[in-house]
Amino acid sequence: MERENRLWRLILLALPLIVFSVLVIWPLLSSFYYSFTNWNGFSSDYDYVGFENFTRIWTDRLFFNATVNTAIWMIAAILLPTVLGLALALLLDSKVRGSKVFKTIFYLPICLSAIVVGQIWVWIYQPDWGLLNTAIEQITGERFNYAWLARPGSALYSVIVAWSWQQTGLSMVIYLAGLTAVPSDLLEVCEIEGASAWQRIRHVIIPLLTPSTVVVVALSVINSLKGFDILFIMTGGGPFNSSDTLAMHMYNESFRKYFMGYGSAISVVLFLVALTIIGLYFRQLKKVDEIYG
Amino acid sequence: QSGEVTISHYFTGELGLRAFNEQIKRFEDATDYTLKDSPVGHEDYKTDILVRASGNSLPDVFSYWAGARVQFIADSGALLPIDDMWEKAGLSKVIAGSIAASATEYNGHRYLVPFNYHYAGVFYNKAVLDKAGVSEMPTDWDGFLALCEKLKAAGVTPLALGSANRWPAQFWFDYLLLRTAGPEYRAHLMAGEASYDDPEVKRAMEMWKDLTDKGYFTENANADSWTDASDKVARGDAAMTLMGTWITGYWNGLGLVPGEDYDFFPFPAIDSGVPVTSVGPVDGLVIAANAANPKGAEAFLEYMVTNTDVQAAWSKAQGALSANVNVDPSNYNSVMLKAFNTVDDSEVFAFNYDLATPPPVAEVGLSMFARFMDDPSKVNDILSQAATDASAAFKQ
Amino acid sequence: MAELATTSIPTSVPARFNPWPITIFTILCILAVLFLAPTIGVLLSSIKTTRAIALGDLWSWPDTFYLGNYVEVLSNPSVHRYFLNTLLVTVPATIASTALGVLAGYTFAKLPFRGSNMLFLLIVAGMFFPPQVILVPLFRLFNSVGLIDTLWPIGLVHTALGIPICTLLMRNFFATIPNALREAAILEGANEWQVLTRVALPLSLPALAVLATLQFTWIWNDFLWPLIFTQSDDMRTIMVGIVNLRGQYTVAWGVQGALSLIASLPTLLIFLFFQRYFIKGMTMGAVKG
Amino acid sequence: MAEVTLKNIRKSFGAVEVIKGVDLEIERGEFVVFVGPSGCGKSTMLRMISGLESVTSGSIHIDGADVTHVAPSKRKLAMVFQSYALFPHLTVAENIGFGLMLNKVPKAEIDQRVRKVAQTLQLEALLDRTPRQLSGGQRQRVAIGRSIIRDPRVFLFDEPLSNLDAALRVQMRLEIARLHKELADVTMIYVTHDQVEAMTLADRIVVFNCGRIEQVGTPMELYHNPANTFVAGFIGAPAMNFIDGTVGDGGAIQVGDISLSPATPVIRRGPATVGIRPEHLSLVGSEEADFDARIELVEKLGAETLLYLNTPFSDKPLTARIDGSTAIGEGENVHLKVQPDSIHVFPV
Amino acid sequence: MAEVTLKNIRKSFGAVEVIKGVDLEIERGEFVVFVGPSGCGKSTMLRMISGLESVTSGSIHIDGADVTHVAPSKRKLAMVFQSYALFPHLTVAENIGFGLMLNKVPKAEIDQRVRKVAQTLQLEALLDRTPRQLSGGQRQRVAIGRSIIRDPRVFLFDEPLSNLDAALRVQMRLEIARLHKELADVTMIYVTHDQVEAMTLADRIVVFNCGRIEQVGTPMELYHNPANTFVAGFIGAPAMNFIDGTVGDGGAIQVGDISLSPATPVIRRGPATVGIRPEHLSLVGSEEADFDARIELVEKLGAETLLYLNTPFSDKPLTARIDGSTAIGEGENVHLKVQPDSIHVFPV
Ligand SMILES: Nc1ncnc2c1ncn2[C@@H]1O[C@H](COP(=O)(O)OP(=O)(O)OP(=O)(O)O)[C@@H](O)[C@H]1O
Ligand SMILES: Nc1ncnc2c1ncn2[C@@H]1O[C@H](COP(=O)(O)OP(=O)(O)OP(=O)(O)O)[C@@H](O)[C@H]1O
Ligand SMILES: [Mg+2]
Ligand SMILES: [Mg+2]
Repeated sequence: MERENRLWRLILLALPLIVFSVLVIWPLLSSFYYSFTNWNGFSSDYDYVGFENFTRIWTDRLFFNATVNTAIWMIAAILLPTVLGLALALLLDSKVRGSKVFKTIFYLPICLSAIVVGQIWVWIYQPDWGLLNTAIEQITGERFNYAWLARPGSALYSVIVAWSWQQTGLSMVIYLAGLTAVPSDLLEVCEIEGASAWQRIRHVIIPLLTPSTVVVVALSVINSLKGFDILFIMTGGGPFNSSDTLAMHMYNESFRKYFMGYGSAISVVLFLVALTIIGLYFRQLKKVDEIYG
Repeated sequence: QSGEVTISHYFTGELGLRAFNEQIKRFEDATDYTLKDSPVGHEDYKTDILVRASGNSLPDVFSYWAGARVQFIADSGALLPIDDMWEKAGLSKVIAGSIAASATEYNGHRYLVPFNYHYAGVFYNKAVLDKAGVSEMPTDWDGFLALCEKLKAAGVTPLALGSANRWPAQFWFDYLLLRTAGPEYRAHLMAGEASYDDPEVKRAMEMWKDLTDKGYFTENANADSWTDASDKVARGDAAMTLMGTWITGYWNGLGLVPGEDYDFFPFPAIDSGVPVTSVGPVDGLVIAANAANPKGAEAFLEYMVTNTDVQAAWSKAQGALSANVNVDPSNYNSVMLKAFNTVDDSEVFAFNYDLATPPPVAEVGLSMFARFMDDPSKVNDILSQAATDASAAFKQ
Repeated sequence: MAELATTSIPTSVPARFNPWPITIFTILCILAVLFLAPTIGVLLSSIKTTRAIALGDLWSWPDTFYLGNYVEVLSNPSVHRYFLNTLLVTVPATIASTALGVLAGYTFAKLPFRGSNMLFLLIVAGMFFPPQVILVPLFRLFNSVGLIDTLWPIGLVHTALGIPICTLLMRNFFATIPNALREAAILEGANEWQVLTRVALPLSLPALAVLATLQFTWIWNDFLWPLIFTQSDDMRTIMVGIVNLRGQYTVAWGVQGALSLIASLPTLLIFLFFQRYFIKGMTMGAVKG
Repeated sequence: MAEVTLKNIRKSFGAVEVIKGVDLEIERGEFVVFVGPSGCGKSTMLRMISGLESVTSGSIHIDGADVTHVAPSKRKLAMVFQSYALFPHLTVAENIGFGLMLNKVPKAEIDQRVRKVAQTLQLEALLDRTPRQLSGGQRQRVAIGRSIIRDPRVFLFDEPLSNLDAALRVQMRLEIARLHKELADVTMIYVTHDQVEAMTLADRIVVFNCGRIEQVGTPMELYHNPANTFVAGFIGAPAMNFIDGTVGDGGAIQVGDISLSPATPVIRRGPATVGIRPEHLSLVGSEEADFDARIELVEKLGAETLLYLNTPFSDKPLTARIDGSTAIGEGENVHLKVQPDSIHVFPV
Repeated sequence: MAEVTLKNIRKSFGAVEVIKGVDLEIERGEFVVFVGPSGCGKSTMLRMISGLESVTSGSIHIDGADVTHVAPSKRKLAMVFQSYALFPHLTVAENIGFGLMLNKVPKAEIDQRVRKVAQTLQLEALLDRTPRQLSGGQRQRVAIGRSIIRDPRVFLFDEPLSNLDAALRVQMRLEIARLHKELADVTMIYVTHDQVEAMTLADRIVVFNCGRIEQVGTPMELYHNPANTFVAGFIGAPAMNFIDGTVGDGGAIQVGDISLSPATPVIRRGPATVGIRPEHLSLVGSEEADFDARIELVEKLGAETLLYLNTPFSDKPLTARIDGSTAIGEGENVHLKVQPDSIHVFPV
């Protein structure tokens, strides 16, 4: 048994690992290499500067700012679409009429590209004739022209809303699939034990959806990094870096300021942070396996 | 003398691309070279060029913004000097002196030929000003303030500014500084030899703050793109906007008629004895150091700048000014002609801020402007902050 | 009394009225409207002239539908080219990444080994960094093998970047398939490959459908890689096309809206096509039994 | 009065009708056992009573009230599933206490009640494990525990013991019997395959076949007076032997070339199926024997021994059940006698 | 020679050791049954033999060859799982024919062989359904079919019948017995909870307890000479009664204030546990009685009746197994006699 398994592991893993190492791991390492240089991207020659780039991080006001924003972004980007998606999934799961139509409507945003999503939300937030402020004016009846994307206080969150709008459909779909996998007899137990709708969701469905949640969270995290595009288009990290994330900061330093070395250093840190996050995420995963696997 | 010449450029958008391809066509017809072009939207263009440079596979020719950015690439040794070609083609006689001096020479070598350039002035909606009973345009600061006051009284916001993408705000800083501290000082500042918390800078910013305090600017400047601002002027919600000549291209596109619907006046003088300076960007063409086809590249550059038909057509399409002195001014519409003459008359042509100072510093400055527009009252903190950031950026 | 006597007891009371469906339905309707609004915006932008949008009446419902944008887009030959290229990249990359994910995911789920978790963690970690990080190295890599300005690097990179999520998803899904099934198959003489193809995969339709849809959508909508790896116009993909509609100083809103909508049709179709499989998760019920 | 009443219940899954009109009255506090071949609809019937499965037609009454369309939880019943239906994410203790937790019973009380249940089910040691770490038997015990803990008025069991080992099964059986005694007015409906469970637990046994009720009665009724060959064959293990025969004049039965004379002569004449339970065949001396047979197979169970006998008058072997101490081997020829007072005759 | 040999097998799940050193030799063609309380490691043991579970230590030999590390499919054995382990996406027919399909057996032959199996298992009607549409019993039959169809040299059954109804269970039992007879040199290892299955099918029974083997022997050996109280209590249903007593001089046994004299006097003196099987207690007249008792509970099984008796010398009731025809009621007082030759005495 073991011998065969070993062989099969080799056969099955070979291809994925090769592709992954060549096209992801290796580039990562080599870009990490630049984090020890002062390369500016254009010149063919650069000096080895040791840990200078890393020490510089601690004096970088913008890095700190970006870190905080990234934290906010990540948390919101994971929480909002997940919760919303779950809610939608639960609503749709109750076999209402036209659920297929609803499903499609909620999923639609994912089909749109970041470019157009970003642009349309810029138009929604447009202070003078944007949809949002117009609506607010309709409701309150008095002039309202708050510039959502232009004020440091609201820029990041405004983007998060747009982002959640686009991503919710995804988690919804995953959860819908997950719901069908919930063993019916367990739900029957709830019926007999007289669980209220809320209790059923709270004590049985949500826990049993954990495998789906694992996936949804993973997807959210990936996308939250894809979220770079939409952030880039809506605020470009502005106004004055108030919506910078680490990815954005790294981009600015590398591609706008031509500090390739420093940019790489930032991405190294970013990667380490990511690793720890996954570490935690993984513990969770292990537990999940033990219970549901 | 043939072969393929590769070129990257940021002249995208339906208008830009079509016009540029026409010029390419001209070149190909005139020579045996074939061009392989790669257009990239200008936001991503910087990234694209950087990545390709890092992979030392820059195209033979690529368009870039004259000034600190080209300086930066030249310093990195990624560009090919074109002194010989310059001599042979006698470009010194072809290219407007004011531009040639500042835009083409770096570290004592010629690297760039200007493809076209723009000029930033105070563009205004004729109808609005007429309605406010304004007949002649201010030439000095008090006159300008008076004009703004008058317009405000008339119920129109005097100045539209759309600094969502940060750079539109820079013209205010540029002109205020140039008209007070003068080009000399500004050059020092741009080169890191002066600090952002110098009294000169403070004064300029104070004047700017004065304008905002008086409520001359449209609300939420940071929320509007420069086109939003231009639209406000076009619609008559606002009267004037400090913008580059490309606005004419945009307005004409919307169907406004130059000279009738809109016009411009140069940024008014403030202190006497300060050299009259025009501000604007220069779109240039440069050759990569390791170009596969340098001969073809040089031929292309020479053709593009020397051929007056190309220059005429191109500058028209772009709503830009030609760097070629031989281009018949009658090609320009009244407004552009005025701009042309203004530049001609001015003693100095300076690049706008983000082209005048090294990219890392430019980032600092642009953010500073945005931050200022968000809350002018914080001007002092903003400046001291900028001072430290800028000096740090220069150190790197 | 008489009444009482005559009143007959029904043998069976009818099912009581249930208020839930209607409430839920209304809630959903409201949400649907909120969700649709932005998309409507795109639609509006696509049926208005750039001028109209510039003058700020994007959100008003037009009395005349201006279809010029669509005409312009559809009649543009390079747009056709963009579509073709995007397909040529997206379809293979989607299949490839999913396939690789299946292989790895199955191994991690059903053939765990010492350190497999670490390896899995490493792979999953591969999805937690911004792609810009590996922009330059990858460009150099492909440049050195002369693949720049072809569609290959885009497909390859997307395949590679897809591996983490595909692996994660498939692993989790395979984990829910009881080991007894695999064991039964093995005792029947199936080798691991047969277990995978004849038992695991048929039961994984939901996961595969989800993955295919996601990968397709992401790859289709990506514009960073095509932008970097291609240069000549006839190698560009649709997203780059959209981006390049933005001039240095101007944007053709209307055309961009139109192209964006058209560009998002394929991803929508893919979703509608695979949707039914998402729910095939049903089978799991029995798998557990 | 009747606690549970089923009126002409029918149930179809799509085209297949699996319950074909069932009428049944179950008294309060009665212990009713459903038996029947696999797939005959026992579980389905039970699920309809619980309300988990809707009825296609007919009505269900509990305690006089029509509950045909009442939610399961409102029917005040508990159910133990054939599949364990345990919550994988909850510990054994939490699984058992689930219902109480839902009803906001104070933590302390839950704990204490759970412990008590766990004790009777020998689960104390496992309270903190999750279902996955349990073997089949352990799981089913947890499931039983969960429904025992909150005392409903109707208990539904779907083969609750089928996964328990023999020893534990006996114990649980007595446990349930005791439970039934204690909760005198709790009605219990119990699906099982196990003869012994059925016979010992049931006040009345309901024999299902192909979605219909074949016979309802006390275990002894069914054992002694089965209504038809199906019931006769289904109740009692090993199963009754059936032989084709004819009732001759004088009520004696002609089977092949031998004749059996029941204690009470049969009235109806003509061809008939004769049923003889294995325990009513005994080995005797040749003189008093009804017939001879050859032993095909011997199954020694210790206390008793089962003989499978080849006889001239029956193609499939007859089963005989004799004392375990009897020494006897396969292939031998033996003489058998039938207890005259336990011969069953069914019309064909 | 030995077909399957287990040498000092141990198995731990993490910290918990569930198999604690098992040695066993199984002859070719032998039918061995594993019995034992739930959770004692029967399934685990079986899975290790099949190769699905790796052994923590020790070695497994099949047909002389060490297969401890050989792939399951290479061990030429088939297994029927406790959980049905049917492929949900395949029809019943495809499930049964799965193995053949893998081995590229021609479609026609598969069909024909599947039909044959389906027949013996009464599955013809269901061949086109998917497992989801089957009732528990139906599923398990499919599972059995799947392993029967390809004839391996070692059969592993993990409680294959535990979900079948009584009638079918008996039938399948005989079916398997027949199968065992036919395939004379196919070795069968069979896990069950069912007394009857164990006693009737087994050539030898292996009694597990807490991951150890308590005793190995033929059914009758275990029944008549159990090695210890555990085996004694586990083999035979209803379970043996245990009473604390002391062996006095002369080999008589003192239990409470009564004295039992075994047929063969006991050698070892001192306190002992006395074991008496229910079937060895009989109702007699007061004069010849060994002791009197009060009937607490009566279970009528038809052919026989179980009595649960309260006695002065045992706190938990004694079980007695008497003829079903005996008329007797709860609460009565009765006189009992113990068969002298069937008294078991175990040292404490
Ligand atoms: N969801 C379903 N869809 C279609 N047919 C079903 C379904 N559930 C049960 N059946 C069929 O209904 C019949 C009765 O099923 P049920 O489970 O009630 O039998 P059962 O008496 O409980 O069998 P067992 O004793 O094996 O549990 C079976 O033939 C089964 O195939
Ligand atoms: N995957 C596992 N992880 C941890 N413990 C396990 C696992 N599988 C089984 N066990 C434990 O090992 C012991 C033996 O399990 P096993 O299933 O072999 O018992 P069994 O004799 O088959 O029980 P049953 O008769 O109920 O099937 C049990 O205590 C069980 O809790
Ligand atoms: Mg059932
Ligand atoms: Mg087991």
